[in-house]
Amino acid sequence: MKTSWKKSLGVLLVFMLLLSMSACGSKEAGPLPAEEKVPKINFWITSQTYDPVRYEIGLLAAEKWRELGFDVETTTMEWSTMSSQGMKSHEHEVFMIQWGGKAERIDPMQWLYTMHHSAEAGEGGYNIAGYLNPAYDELVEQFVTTMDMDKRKELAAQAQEILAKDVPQPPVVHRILTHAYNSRDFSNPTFAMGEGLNSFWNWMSLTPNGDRKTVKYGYINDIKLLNPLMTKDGADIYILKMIYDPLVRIDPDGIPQPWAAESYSEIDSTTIEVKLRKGMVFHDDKPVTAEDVKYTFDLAKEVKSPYYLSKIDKLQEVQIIDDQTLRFVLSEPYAPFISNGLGTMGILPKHIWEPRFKEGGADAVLNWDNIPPVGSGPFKFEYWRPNEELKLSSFTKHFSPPKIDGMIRIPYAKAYGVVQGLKAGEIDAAGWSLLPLEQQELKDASQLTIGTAYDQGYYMLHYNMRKAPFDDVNIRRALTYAIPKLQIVNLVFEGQAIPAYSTVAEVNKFWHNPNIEKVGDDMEKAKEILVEAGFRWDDNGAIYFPEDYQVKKFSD
Amino acid sequence: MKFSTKLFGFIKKDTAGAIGICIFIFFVIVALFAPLISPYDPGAMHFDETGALMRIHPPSFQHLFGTTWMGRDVFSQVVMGTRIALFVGILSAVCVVFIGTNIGLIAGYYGGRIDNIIMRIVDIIYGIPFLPFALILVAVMGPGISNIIIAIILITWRNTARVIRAQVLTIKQRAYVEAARISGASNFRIMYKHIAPNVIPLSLVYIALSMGTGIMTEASLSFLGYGAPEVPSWGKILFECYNSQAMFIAWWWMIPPGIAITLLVLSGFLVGRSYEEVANPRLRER
Amino acid sequence: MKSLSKYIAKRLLQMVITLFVLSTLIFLLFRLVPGDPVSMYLDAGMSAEAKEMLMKQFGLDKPLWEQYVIFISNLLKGEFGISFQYGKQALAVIGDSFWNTLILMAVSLFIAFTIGIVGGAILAWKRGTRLELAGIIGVLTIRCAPVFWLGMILLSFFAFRYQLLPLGGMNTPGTNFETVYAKYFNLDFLKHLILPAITAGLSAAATPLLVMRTSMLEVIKEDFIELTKAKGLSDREILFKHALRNALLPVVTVFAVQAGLAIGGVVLVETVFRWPGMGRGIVLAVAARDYPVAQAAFFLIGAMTIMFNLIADILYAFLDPRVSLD
Amino acid sequence: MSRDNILLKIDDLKLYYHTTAGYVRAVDGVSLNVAVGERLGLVGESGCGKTTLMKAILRLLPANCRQMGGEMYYKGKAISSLSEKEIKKMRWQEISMIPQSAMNALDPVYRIGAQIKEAMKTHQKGISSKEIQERAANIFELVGINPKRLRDYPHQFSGGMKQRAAIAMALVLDPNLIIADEPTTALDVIVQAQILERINALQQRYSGSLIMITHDISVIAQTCEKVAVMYAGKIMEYGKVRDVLNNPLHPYTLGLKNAFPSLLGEKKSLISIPGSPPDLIKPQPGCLFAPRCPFAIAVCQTEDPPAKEEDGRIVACHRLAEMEGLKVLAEDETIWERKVHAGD
Amino acid sequence: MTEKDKVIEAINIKKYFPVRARERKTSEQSVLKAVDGLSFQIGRAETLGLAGESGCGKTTTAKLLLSLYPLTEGKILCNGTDISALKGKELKNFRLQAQMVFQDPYESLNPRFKVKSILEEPLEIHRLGDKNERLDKILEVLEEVGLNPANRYLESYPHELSGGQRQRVAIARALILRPSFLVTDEPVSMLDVSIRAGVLNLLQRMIDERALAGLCISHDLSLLRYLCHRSAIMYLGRIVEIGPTEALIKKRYHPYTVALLEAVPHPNPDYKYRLDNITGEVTSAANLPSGCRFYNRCVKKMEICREIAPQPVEIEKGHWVECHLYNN
Repeated sequence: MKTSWKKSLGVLLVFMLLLSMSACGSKEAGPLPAEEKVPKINFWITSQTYDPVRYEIGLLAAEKWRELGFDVETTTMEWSTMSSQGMKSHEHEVFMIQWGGKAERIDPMQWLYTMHHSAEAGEGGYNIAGYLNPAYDELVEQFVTTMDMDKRKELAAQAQEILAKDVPQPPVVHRILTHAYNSRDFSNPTFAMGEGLNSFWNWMSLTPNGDRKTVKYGYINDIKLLNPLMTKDGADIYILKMIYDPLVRIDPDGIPQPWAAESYSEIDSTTIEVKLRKGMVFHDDKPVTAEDVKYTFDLAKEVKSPYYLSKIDKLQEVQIIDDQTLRFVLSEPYAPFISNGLGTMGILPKHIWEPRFKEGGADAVLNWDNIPPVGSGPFKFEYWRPNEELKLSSFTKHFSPPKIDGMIRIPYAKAYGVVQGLKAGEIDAAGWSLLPLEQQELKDASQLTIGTAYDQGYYMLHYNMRKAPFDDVNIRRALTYAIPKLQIVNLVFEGQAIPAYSTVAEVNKFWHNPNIEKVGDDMEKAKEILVEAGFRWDDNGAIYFPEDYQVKKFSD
Repeated sequence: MKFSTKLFGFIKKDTAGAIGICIFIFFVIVALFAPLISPYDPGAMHFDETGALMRIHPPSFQHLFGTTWMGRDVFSQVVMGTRIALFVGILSAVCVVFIGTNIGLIAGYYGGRIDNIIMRIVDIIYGIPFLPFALILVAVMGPGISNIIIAIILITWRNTARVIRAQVLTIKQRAYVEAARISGASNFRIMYKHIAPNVIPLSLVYIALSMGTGIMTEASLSFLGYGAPEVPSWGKILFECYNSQAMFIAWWWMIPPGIAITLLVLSGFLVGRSYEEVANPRLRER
Repeated sequence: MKSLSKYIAKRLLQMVITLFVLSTLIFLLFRLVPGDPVSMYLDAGMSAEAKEMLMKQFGLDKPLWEQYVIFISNLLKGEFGISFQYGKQALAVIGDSFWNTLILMAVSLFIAFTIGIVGGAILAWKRGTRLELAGIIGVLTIRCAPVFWLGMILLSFFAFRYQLLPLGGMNTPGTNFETVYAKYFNLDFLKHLILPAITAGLSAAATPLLVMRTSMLEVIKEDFIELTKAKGLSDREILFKHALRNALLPVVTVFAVQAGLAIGGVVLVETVFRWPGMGRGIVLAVAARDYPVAQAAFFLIGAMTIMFNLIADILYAFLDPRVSLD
Repeated sequence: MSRDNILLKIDDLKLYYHTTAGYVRAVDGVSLNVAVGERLGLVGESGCGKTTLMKAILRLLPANCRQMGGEMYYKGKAISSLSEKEIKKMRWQEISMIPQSAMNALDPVYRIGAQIKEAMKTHQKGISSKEIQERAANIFELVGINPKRLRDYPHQFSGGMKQRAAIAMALVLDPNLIIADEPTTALDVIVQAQILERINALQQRYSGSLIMITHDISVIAQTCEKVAVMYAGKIMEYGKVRDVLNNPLHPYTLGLKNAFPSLLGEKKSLISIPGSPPDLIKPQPGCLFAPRCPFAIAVCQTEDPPAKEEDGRIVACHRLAEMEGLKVLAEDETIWERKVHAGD
Repeated sequence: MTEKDKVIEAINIKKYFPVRARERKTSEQSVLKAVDGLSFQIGRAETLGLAGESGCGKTTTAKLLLSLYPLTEGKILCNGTDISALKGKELKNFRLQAQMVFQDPYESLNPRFKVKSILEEPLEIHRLGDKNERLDKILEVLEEVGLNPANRYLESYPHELSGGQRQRVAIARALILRPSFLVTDEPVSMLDVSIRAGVLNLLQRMIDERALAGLCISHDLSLLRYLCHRSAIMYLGRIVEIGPTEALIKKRYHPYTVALLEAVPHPNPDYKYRLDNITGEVTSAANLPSGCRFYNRCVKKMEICREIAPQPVEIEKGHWVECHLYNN
């Protein structure tokens, strides 16, 4: 960063004075053979607009890598460009993404399988690093198909260990979510792991202290659409979860619990039997039936709902046994189906969706704003004025009605709006994590209480193992060791974060393996790795490969 | 009369113009000696004696304009930003006016169908809302100084072209142009030897004014988050300030870059305006 | 007036052509973007198939020309396609924000031109005084200050420090309005409108003011003003009846240009004040690569610019008997 | 001529423009009388101060023009002593003007009728709008324009019609003095003749006084009784038109006549006056015409020539006494050419 | 005049300008007939005057003769060659032959050029002589037009010169290429009366000394009397009377000539102009009557005049009139 900064300024100066090229500076050639020089690293950083935090982390990491002798160029990119060129077509060398810690990610299926299995390494796949380790593939395949929890936990621990050594895509830090709410008027919030006050459970537990029973809830941006089969936006899904009931809900500790189902049981490794709760009604007072449940899953499969496609693609068939009983038949054993399939798919009213589908097919279903959304969930849709507010009220006929009367969600567009809204009492709670500076500002607002929740998601670096020098494990390890995770926590997050070492977060106690190698924050170790592998440096401190170097892909 | 007297003669006559020139020269000096003037690397973070990051510190002797939320020196950023501002401003202005002047000359001199086509294009471009277009263009081509300048050029040549064309239309009527034709001068010669020197004062006015447009556009795009990422421009300082929620607390972070933009744009405006009074005889009579 | 309707018809045709060119331009621009809208919504839970599904849903899997044909045929129906983000017609997504922007623009232009015309006339009248110098320097400084910075300052001063006015937005959150009418006609809305309108208005006031002043000074020099004076008319009559009316003409011309510029200012002002308008909408849509919404917003903004141009032209012809519309 | 008969008296008037370079002596010691019903021509080349002088009568001079001495009396009252209210009342009601170019003198955004009526409404409060309409129509007929065209805008009129409309406007309040400032300069001969004719006829009918400013001595010859020849801010010669034009007594008038081509008279070669008008900021001492005058002698270079009056003729020349002889010499081209230094 | 002496000859030249829809109010005529069939010739050391009211097509005629506009119809011969279709190099060569002096010396000299560059430019364009030769030529022509010492003027800008001096520079520029044909368009109307004579005399001398063919445009007939051997009176695009200047002024055949000459004011207070020989106002060349174009203003109009346009008749030798009064 530093050199490119100065260089660009130099170029500017030259332009300005309309001088000739003389100032552009010639590069000094080191005494070592040029062809053995470790190639330049192009580090893509998101622009500050998108996320100032990520930008700063990028600068700090790049600085340390330069200290190691790497030639690092930082390129600031717009998120859309980066996501398309990096996440989709894998043209990157190294870049950073923030992975959110949603409830359905508590089961580490995504972290361990989707993001590291070779099947996902192709274009558009989520194995962004291009990590192609057959031994690891075998391990995680087992993890996915095994239903036994203890066995799965063991497999997850092994997988974490391998990843910690190979570091194809090292996690950097977990944020600590800092959400504020009005404790004078409301009590008993739930700060859920990875979600804070945005969690469904918060809305169930939040209790009014006095007469004000509707919670005004601030957020930075507005929801986009309320069609559960079309949306892909996190904020939309938080709201849809409140309107629609899934059969199973993941509790605040990450364990799936029956919800619209009275119970569920595994008949065999590919069949799950679900008993539907009695007496449930949709917001339009029509009863919830097994037909509705079956139709929901069938429709999602039929129209290829993008968000659910991968979650239910192992689902072969839904059978209706009787009025209250359904059987889910999978094409092969698939452990995450309960939490990811049953746990996310809200029951849709057949009487609303079927006519629409019959009339216009998949397009009519997908290109539909679905307003008002009618579900059976504890909250009922009242109105939505885009960019202004969204109101939900509690559904008293629900089997577990919320204690509050409802909620109004207000998008503020800018974080300072949220903060000032909290301060002025315009809103009672905010699902926007507050920076220390902002917490400082809210000190005087006595009605507010600030609570925290650890994020099981993280900021994660993605090396591209398809490209040199990231194909080499020594280089990856050295680079990762050099990342100043603690410094990042202190400087960028002002302490409101914790360093991340494992692909499965420490806070995710059931799945986390505490015995892995903690790679990071150790410049000495980073140098040691490189020296041991025979890397050399020239007079300017630039790093060179050992002679006749054989690339080593994995640790063992 | 010497050319230089003609060019700068207005300074004596017009205090506002003189003030404008002074401001401009001040910024040029700051830009030239920016590395000497700025006490720190604008990207460097600063720590206090206890080793804590100097987050949002108010102005002090070490940090004349205080620090940012990442402990960077605002003064150094503003000083270094001068270069970007001048670079964007001058380069875009020169390009815009060069293109606009030539198109205006061609349209005005040849008239007829050529003029008609060019003026229709100008009309269409006048229908394009400038900032949204620049925003989309920069978003599409990727943020970067050059793309910002391209966006500015693509749109703003219309102003210069229109004004120059109008001027050419009147100059074309002047008898000395006809006299040159009768002397056997070619179109090219008439355009560039007889007409152009008479519109160049107006072009210079537009260079001064366009400089402001360029700087302002760069700042606006930076503020909307589409600034060139690696350059410490004034607009970006303001953007960071706005984006990091510090604008209500850290006035020292918000005020200086804004003043710098204002002054530099103002200088262009003042110079342009007072030069216009000299260049435009109709105004001079007053 | 036959010529007027003919003129308007002609200008509308011109406007259609301009807008057509504009929308084609924007269509192409977006298709050249390196980022694609689908990757924006990536979620590790989504498979590659799902992404293809989305591409298909957005119509992005078709060849460019086919997309263009669809785009144009949609346009002829007055549609811009389905928003990628919101899953409904782009125009429906823009919805009220069009009116929000229009109101903000109209009010700020009104402020700008009131200040401009009155101020310009006063400065011309007070030529050579200290008031004139101070006025010009003041107005120029505001003109040269970035409008978003001006907004930030006003915001931190009036809304944050002294809490006289709201910190942004268009209505106090949590108020529900029975009708659209009620949304715009209440004191709360007015309070929210003040700061953004004044910010945009002030920064747009300089140009009409300076033009007014210059044109006023020029008109005052005209022979007919001298003759009016020789006729024994009072200063006030000369100023308001003759000088002002004639000096207004160039100001009307400026109005067209200024309206175009004000749109740019409004984008920034809306961002600073979180005004739920099209300007902010276009910024968000561009960032999200939501082509249909961005196209629709840009189209509407362009149409608005051209409409203001047209209004200015008609106004000009109305004020100046010498101009015949054709 | 009795004192009562004098409508306007200008007495040693000095009008200087204040500029950064110094005072421009536009009018420098001019004395003139205009009697009731008299037609006075004021002839001079560009920049001689004739327009400044006329504007001063209506107090229409720009702020940077100062009255440095002398006075003007209208009906015995000093014009500079009039209050703002009085002068406004006097304008148009007492003294009106026909502007130099009617093209620019009519407000383009108002109908011509409205502009004519405006003058009546300003000065004759309480007059009914019907009467105003009638009078406007009458006056339009008088200047030879169809009264229907009162509803037209100035741009719908041709140049000659605009000039006529301007005359109508000047006459509408029946003023005692009309100042016509080059009323025909931009017009073609036929139109010019028509306009001059109109002015003459109307002046006689209304019996007001007229001051006609022009650079064209033939215009004066056709319209005026008296003429004053101005040069560099001073009156060189004054007298009855017939006397001055047929028997000039000042070298400048002689030169002017020599340079004037004639359509009908005997065809003789034209003689121009060498040199160019003097610098009015720092005028040389003595007679201002001396540098261009072929008859200048030593005293002309040092002393201001006194204005000598004789039978109502005023001539400012040191060599007035020898003029009969000089007049003959002046017909000789070589006399003038001797003065040539460079170009003109 | 023998064929050899003819420098410029116009044969039935016409120039029509298209009329834009909005200007076409009452008439159906889609063109403005600025010049509508003129024929005349000018010989060596001869000056033809062209007089008429504004808008009668004087200036258009001059520009046609200088090939600044393409002709709509007709032919112009310059020293025997047809110039109406010249292009490129040939046109440039023609430019050596024909030059013009404009009305307003404040407009016709580029304010950004010094006198030296103004005079050098024609030489430069036609690549005549080297630097020293050019300078010599410039000095020579400056002295010829009465600007001496010539050296003093070389480095001057036009605004540093008086009106008369400027017009002399303009004449010098026209003469420096040694043309055979010189057009002067109201050459003194912008100058003060007292210095007009000098410029007029200079022009006359130059035309005589260099045996030029001169065309002098003026609305002022008394001026033409001093400068031109022959004069033509134009009315709405046609020459209504042409003949030796003195004869034209004295005899006045055409009713329009009569009206025009009688409207001229005289510096003699005893003379009175007459206005009774013309009615109405000048009409536009975009809206011409079908017969004689002077019909609606003529005080001597006859029945025939309404329908049939008159043809020129030679009343005396070299004196042509276009009027039905003399048509038998």
